[in-house]
Amino acid sequence: MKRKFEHPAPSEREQLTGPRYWRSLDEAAATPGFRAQLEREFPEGADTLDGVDRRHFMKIMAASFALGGVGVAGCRRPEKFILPYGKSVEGVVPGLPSYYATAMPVRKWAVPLLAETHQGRPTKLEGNPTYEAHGGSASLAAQASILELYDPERATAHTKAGAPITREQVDQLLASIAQNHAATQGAGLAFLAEESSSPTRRRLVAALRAKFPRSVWAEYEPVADEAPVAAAQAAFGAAVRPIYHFAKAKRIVSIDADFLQGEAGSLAHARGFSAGRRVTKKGDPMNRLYAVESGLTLTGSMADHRLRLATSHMLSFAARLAAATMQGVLEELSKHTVGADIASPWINECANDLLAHKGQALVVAGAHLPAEVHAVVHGINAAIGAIGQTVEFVPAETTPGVSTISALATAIKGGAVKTLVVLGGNPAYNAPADLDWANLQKAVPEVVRVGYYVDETSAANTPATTQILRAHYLESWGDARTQDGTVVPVQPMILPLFGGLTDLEILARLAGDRNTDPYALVAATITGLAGAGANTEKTMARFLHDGLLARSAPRPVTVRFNFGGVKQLLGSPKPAVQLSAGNLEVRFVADHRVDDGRYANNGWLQECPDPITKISWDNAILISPRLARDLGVKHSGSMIQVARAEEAEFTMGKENAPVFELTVGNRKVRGPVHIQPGLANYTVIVPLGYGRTVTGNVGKGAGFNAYLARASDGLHTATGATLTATGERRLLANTQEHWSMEGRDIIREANFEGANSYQENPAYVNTIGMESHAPSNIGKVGEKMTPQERATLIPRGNSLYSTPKFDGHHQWGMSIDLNTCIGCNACVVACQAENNIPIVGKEQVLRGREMHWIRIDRYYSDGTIDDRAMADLFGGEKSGNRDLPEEPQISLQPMTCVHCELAPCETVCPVNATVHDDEGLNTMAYNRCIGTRYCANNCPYKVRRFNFFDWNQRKLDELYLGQLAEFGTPELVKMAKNPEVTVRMRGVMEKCTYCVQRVQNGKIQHKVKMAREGKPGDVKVPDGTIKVACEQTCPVGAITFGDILDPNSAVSKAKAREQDYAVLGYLNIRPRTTYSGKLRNPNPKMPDYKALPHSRTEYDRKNVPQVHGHGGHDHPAPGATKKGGH
Amino acid sequence: MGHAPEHTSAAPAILAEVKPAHLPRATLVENDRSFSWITEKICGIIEGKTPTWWWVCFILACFVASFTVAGITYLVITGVGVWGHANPVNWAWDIVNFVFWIGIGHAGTLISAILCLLRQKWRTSINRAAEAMTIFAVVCAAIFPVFHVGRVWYAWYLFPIPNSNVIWQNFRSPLEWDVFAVSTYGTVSVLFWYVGLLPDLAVLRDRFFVAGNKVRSFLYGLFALGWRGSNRHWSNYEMAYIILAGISTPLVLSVHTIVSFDFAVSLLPGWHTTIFPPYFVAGAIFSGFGMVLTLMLPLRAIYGLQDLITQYHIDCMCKITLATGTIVGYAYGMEFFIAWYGANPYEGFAFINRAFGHYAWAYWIMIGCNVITPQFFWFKKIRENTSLVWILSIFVNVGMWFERFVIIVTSLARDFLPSSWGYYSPSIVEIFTFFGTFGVFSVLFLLFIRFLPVMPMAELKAVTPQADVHGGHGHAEPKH
Amino acid sequence: MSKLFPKSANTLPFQIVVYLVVLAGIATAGVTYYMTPKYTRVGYAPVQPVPFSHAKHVQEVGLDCRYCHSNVDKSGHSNIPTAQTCMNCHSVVKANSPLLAPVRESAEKGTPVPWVWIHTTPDYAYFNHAAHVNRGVSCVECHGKVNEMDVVSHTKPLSMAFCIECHRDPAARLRDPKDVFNLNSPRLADQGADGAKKAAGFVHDWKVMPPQSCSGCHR
Amino acid sequence: MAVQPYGLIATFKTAPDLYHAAEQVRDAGYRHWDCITPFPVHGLDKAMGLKRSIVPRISLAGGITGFITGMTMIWWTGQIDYPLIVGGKPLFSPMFAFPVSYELTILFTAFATIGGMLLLNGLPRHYHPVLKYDHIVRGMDDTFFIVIEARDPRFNVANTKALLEKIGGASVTELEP
Repeated sequence: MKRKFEHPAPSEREQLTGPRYWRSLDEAAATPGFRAQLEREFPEGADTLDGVDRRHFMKIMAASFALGGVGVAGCRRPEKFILPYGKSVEGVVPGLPSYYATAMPVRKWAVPLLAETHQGRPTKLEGNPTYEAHGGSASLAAQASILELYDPERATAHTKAGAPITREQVDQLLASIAQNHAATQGAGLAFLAEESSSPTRRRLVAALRAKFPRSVWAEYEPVADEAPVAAAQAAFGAAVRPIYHFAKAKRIVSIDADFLQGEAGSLAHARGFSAGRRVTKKGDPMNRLYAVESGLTLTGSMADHRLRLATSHMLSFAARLAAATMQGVLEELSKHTVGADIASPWINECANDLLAHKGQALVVAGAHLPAEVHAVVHGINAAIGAIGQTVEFVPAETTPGVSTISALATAIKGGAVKTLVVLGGNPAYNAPADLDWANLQKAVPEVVRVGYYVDETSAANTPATTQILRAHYLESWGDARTQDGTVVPVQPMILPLFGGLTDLEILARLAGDRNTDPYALVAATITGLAGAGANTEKTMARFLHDGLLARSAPRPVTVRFNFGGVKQLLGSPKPAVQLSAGNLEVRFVADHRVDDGRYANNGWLQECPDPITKISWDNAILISPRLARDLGVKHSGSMIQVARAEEAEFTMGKENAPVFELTVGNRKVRGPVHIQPGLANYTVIVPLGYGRTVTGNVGKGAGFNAYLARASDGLHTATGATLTATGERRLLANTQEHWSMEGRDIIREANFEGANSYQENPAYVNTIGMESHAPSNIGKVGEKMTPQERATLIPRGNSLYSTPKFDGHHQWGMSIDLNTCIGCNACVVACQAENNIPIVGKEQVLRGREMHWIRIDRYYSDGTIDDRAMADLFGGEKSGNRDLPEEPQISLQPMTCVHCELAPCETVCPVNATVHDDEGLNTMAYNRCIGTRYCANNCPYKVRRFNFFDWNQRKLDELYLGQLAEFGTPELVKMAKNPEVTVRMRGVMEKCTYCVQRVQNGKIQHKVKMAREGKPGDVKVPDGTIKVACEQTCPVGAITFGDILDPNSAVSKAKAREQDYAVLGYLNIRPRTTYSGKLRNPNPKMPDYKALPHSRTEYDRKNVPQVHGHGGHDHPAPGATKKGGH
Repeated sequence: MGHAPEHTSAAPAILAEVKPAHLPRATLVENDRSFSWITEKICGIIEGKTPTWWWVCFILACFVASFTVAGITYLVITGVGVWGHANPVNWAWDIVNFVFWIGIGHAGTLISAILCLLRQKWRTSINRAAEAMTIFAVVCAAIFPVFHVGRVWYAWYLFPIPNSNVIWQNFRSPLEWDVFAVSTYGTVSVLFWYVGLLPDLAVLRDRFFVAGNKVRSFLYGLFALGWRGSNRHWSNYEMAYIILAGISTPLVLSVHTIVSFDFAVSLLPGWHTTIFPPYFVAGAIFSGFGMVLTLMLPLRAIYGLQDLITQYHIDCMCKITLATGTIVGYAYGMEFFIAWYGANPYEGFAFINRAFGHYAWAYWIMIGCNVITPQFFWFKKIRENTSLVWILSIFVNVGMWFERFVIIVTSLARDFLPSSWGYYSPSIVEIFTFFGTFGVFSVLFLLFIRFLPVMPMAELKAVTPQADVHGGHGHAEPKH
Repeated sequence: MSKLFPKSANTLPFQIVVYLVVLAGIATAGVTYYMTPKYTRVGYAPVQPVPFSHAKHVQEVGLDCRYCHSNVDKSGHSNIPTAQTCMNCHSVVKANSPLLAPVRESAEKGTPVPWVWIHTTPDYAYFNHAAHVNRGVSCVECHGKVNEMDVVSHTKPLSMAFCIECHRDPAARLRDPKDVFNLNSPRLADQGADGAKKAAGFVHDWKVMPPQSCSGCHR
Repeated sequence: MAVQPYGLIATFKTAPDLYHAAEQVRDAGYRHWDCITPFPVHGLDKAMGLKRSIVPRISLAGGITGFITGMTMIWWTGQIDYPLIVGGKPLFSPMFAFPVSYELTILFTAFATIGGMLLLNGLPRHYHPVLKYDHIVRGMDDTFFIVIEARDPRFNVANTKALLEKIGGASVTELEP
């Protein structure tokens, strides 16, 4: 098939294809604009540092973007082109990824990251292991932020009054602002900025304030994630902030604090907490967590003792606890406990437990709580000897003379503001409703808005607004501090795709700084921080290589607690509000996924279900079962209640939630109501960040905007609210319809100590489930084998069939520790990013077609399940199956393909599209799959996912148009794909592959290395070199993957634990992923002590006849009497 | 059969005394109709000019059939997503309809094959139509498994064709067994049917030639393969026919057994049951006879075939329906017993959930139609009231559809992990697609009754008294 | 009816059968040709923007494969040399030959030379060069005797069957690691009497166990 | 035309008539003769002295071929050509190979049976002298014929005609080839 070659000019060829971005075009390098851009971004000169080297490389990289478009020629295959670099690039090997350190700034802290780039295209973010506090883990938001970089709906141009303007005009504008206000020392010049921990920004702001002393610098964050310094100021007389060491804490009391997920430094906290939580062998200690909450947070879900209490009563609680732990404060504090009735035994026993662990206990209070509570908590920590042990204090960095948004608002009202610079944020959307910011902003003659998206704020008063494109952090030079104050670099992985600017550049320009190159700005700061006489080049090289500046964290200071200050702060006592259905308390919380709304247009986050409610693409007004009963929110169950009643009404499998109107003061919002077990009876939880009006198609129309009900006087909590039914309904995309484990042996739990506890029988998991009273699946022969032999010989047990051997060099396996998993969802999105998993949109999630390869199952249990499914036939309304738990215990379980050795899915595939390989992987050949979906039916874990539509090629709102819909993926979205993983088409099945691409590449790299070192026979990959995506990002190290042929590998050790078990093991499918049973560590002295975990009680009621009189005669488990129960 | 040779050598005179009417079995062709009457009657249907009602039905049927065509086209250009499927219910109406239609098909083969083996002569009047029904039902059934796959253009992966990927099929998969079972079933049914048609095609060939319609005569002739009623042919022919009947019987049993394996071989509670094969086969016969009644009774009325499809036939079919219906009922009960006796909580829940869970409505419809309805056939009064029989037969069809729905959907909707429990509801597309298949079936059936003899003339003649060489001429002059 | 069917009609069935057989034969042949390895793009030899002759560079100049394809033993991709690499010599040799214009342009502007892609696998199949060339699989096994080609052409089918063939019996095709880039070298197995033994030894010592199930190539 | 006729054909009204006539033709020792009936007349084979059909043997052969084909195909594809570990099941086992082999058995039996039947009957044969007989139409309907072919050694227009009339055959006619 020879054919005449006519050299198609790339540009022409590209014109034919749809929307594209010049960064991704090979010919772009030639365009003068691009050259100019390069010159501006990267002045010639320091070409030796690796950072700069890479810029140099990126310059050529731009010219090498992938292969040319698809030519028309070719009878069977299209003619494709290979476009090599023009100039060789140091350190870049096409086909091998490169890793660079950077960091994602979040408010006053940052997540240090490693970015994986393929020929200059960042595709995956992972935690930077150099930063011990995080140990290489990354948060949900950090994992998902890569998608934001490639969001086709991000702002793509600087605009004035909506019309695009050039970079030159932007520069002129900034210069003019600087000039115009120079004379008046900045009077009439005002800034509204996001919080930031960037030392460089700090430096620039100082310079700016020095230049414009009369300007206003206000900072605003809609939600708080750090303890107020005022409290420390009162308690210690010093501006300090706490640094917690959860690893050292054996007893923890959380007062409405979600330190595992919601608050600053949560990654470090989770890591520390899990260290104290993990129990690998008998004799290991285990920490105990007391949680006092109004809502149900992830932290609360991990609690051993949980007290449901309205947020507005937290001060009373803190006071009571303080009174029980501190000396001579009783009469003073008892004044502040009026009105709230809290069971004394609970507090006293809790206090005793703390005092019994002096120096090993810790009390934390939620960032949203008033300074009074924090002050008291500081006192308690002092009393229980926590200070200096489990909590240390470092000087808090406070920007001098920083103003608030309310103050700024007054200034604007007074007409004092001529020019307003809004640095990031989105005040028009999330400012307190009483400020009416959108209109306020209109009153300002000149507004310069720096933003990443075109949003509500940029939409307000367009004529006077200049929207300056803000660069994504993966496009920017910058720096930040982690929660413990360590300085980390923010370095670009790719040139600004649309020529955005960083805050630093803008501030520098306004400050009239001559050198506005952000790299130079950062370099200057870092060299400064590194101390006198530091060599800039060397410092930066090290800084960028390590991804952090060693020893840059502030040293802890010693503090002395002084009750007097606290007393002053507390002032005159106010009795706690009495709450009722007519006087509700509202908690405004940052959403688990979209935070305060900043990530609203991120599809991965939107589709990721909330870890507790399991609702995706929406927020809901969460109410307690008690309040639901008062409001008459009911829903029909099944004919007779064969299973526990659903927590919501499901029509056609879709949660059909009633819409209620929430009235706070004189403000009203409407939102769907979702019943949430475990809430304080009369507290209503309202997640913020939804109901965006101006943003991309992803964020628009998702949820309702709770900011509209939020005023300055009640930013976090408000009382006196009411809920009234509207009669409307809204469908919620709930990914988990059923909340109860139905007394099944799926998650096996035991108490840490006491009767039937882990201490008594570390192998308690084997006393639960069908296996416990049935002959062993692997037979006597198998029982005698070592785990290694079992993994290769696959004993047939009592089966008729003999099973083939697995003769691979490795045998892969995984172990998941249910005891440490906190359900943060980071693994879900990490997997999505690594494996090119598409999002499907609300409409499809409603139908149950979400594609996540790993999901986190959340079960509630309260021990009151019916022992007989038919109870209603006799028990009628009395059936425990009819009501929802008010005090649930939560059990979380990450569930993904467990790679069964005797995989049921394989047996039924007619075309051999899913088979086993010799290393125990349950493989999936997409190109062989014809999509009978039989495998998915036969999978007992229901972890297989089917491409019902062409998710990747069609717009989510045009799925049903079929061929009529526009075909193809936007260039920008393509750039986010992992080149090592096939992008699946419509009609094929997919599922977790144990990150086969990482396994294979790991093996190959090792073989290549060994072959070069002359040890070609050594083909075994050392343990730990291959990490799967979910394992890699898990903050609590709950997931372990590796070679189970090697008895010393981490995974073999994990599987060797006595509490290791296989979910549904009785099916004899022999999953390669096994779980470590969950432990609870309740205090026997506590009033709410339970001798058995609820889920275990439910299991016994269902399966062990002797537990109740009449014996579950639906399905008695005979052996259970002997071994099943106790 | 027949008499011993030494009798035959005896003088006809003696035989003249014998009256076949005295034979203690019901006459299958009543009123002593003659051979030519049968020929006239049956060929008449084809030769007479097309009745208006036929055109009306035909056009209507085509319209209905177009729903399937449209539904399938939309499905293929868009994706399986247009159906209501989702995790955890990855099979629903598609497989329900497949099993439903296959089940219906089985009666046809059974009637003609098993009854033929058992020398049940009453089959002769219905077997042709029954076989046709089988074939058309299989056509309708085949639509679903073929188009329910995600990438139908790769469906050829299901057949062992050598290709550049050197990869073969997984013969452990019941679905692969299905491929062979259903295609074999289709092929053998068609052959069986065609062999039966041979002599009658010859008749039509000749009659149309005499009538001067060369074209149709040629067409019928082409397929008659030059049949000339030679007795040397008849002897091979009869032998072949009996053998085909012989193999069709185990075939039909195996086909539905294998269909039931699709479920029995899996490990899902509610599917993983050893009782399935017999239970499915019984169900198939049950639904099949239901459908035969549904189709034959109107046909009988329209064409006035009361003399050929006698009350005796209807009676037999009602009794079989009653028997199989009761077997099915027993299976339902047994499932519950085993679920309880097996003491597997997952299994136990699956069945209680079936009866009282979210899909209870479907379950009780099933019980009502499949267990209660046939019990009416205990009463002769009801068996004799054709219109009532017809209505009941429709209930049977509905009930059997729901049986498959209950088995497939309820088991999938709530299986092992409560976290993945769900609820399935069909989309308008699959409802229309299913609805359309009745059109497809009707179109084919209408064409059949218009262009092919609805009853095997040769066989009918063979069972008339005067066909008996030892007393046939005892009937002096059969009236015309 | 025989008045309808002439005597000749009796041969009709036989004829039909014959025709069917012939037809089926043709169809099968076509399908086989289209679906079996033989018909991939064997023989595909497009004209390249620069008429680069491997024969000249390898046989006359004596370059090693890795001079240009410098990452073939490090990375999964075997890289096409950058214009800069070409210019190492061609800034002196044939410094201003019109044929080399695209290379010179590329070298100074940074715009790539659009070489036409010849040897390729489908997007869902992941072939890794490093894994092969470092473990005794020579270039020639998949690319043919490129060292003798003036115009590179596609000589092996590179279909799944082709890959599997070798993965099932690596011993028959392995070379001594130092011969991997010498396209004229003999396979171990072909080296006389003890060749087979050598090959077997290699497979054993190097623990050569090429994957034969999906995960090897499909991800 | 004075060509040798194909044979003689005689008409009979009822099945019994034919039956007895056939017995006599048989006894007369003719071999190349045949009865034309609209339906299979029971006992006529015996009356004509026909041997039992050999179709069953052909069917049996077909069945065996089918079963072996199935088993071999599954064994070869699964165990020899491309062994893959599927659900931890053996590479080959007669158990899971049975259903498919079973179906193939039946399929091949059916083909063999029908093929054999047509072969033995020499069908398809659209042209046949008998079919040229004007009244043959009735033969498919309600009349019976006996045809004695000219190639029979005992055939002799006169005698054979006589025999046919003797045994009650009406309107005895010569059939042109």
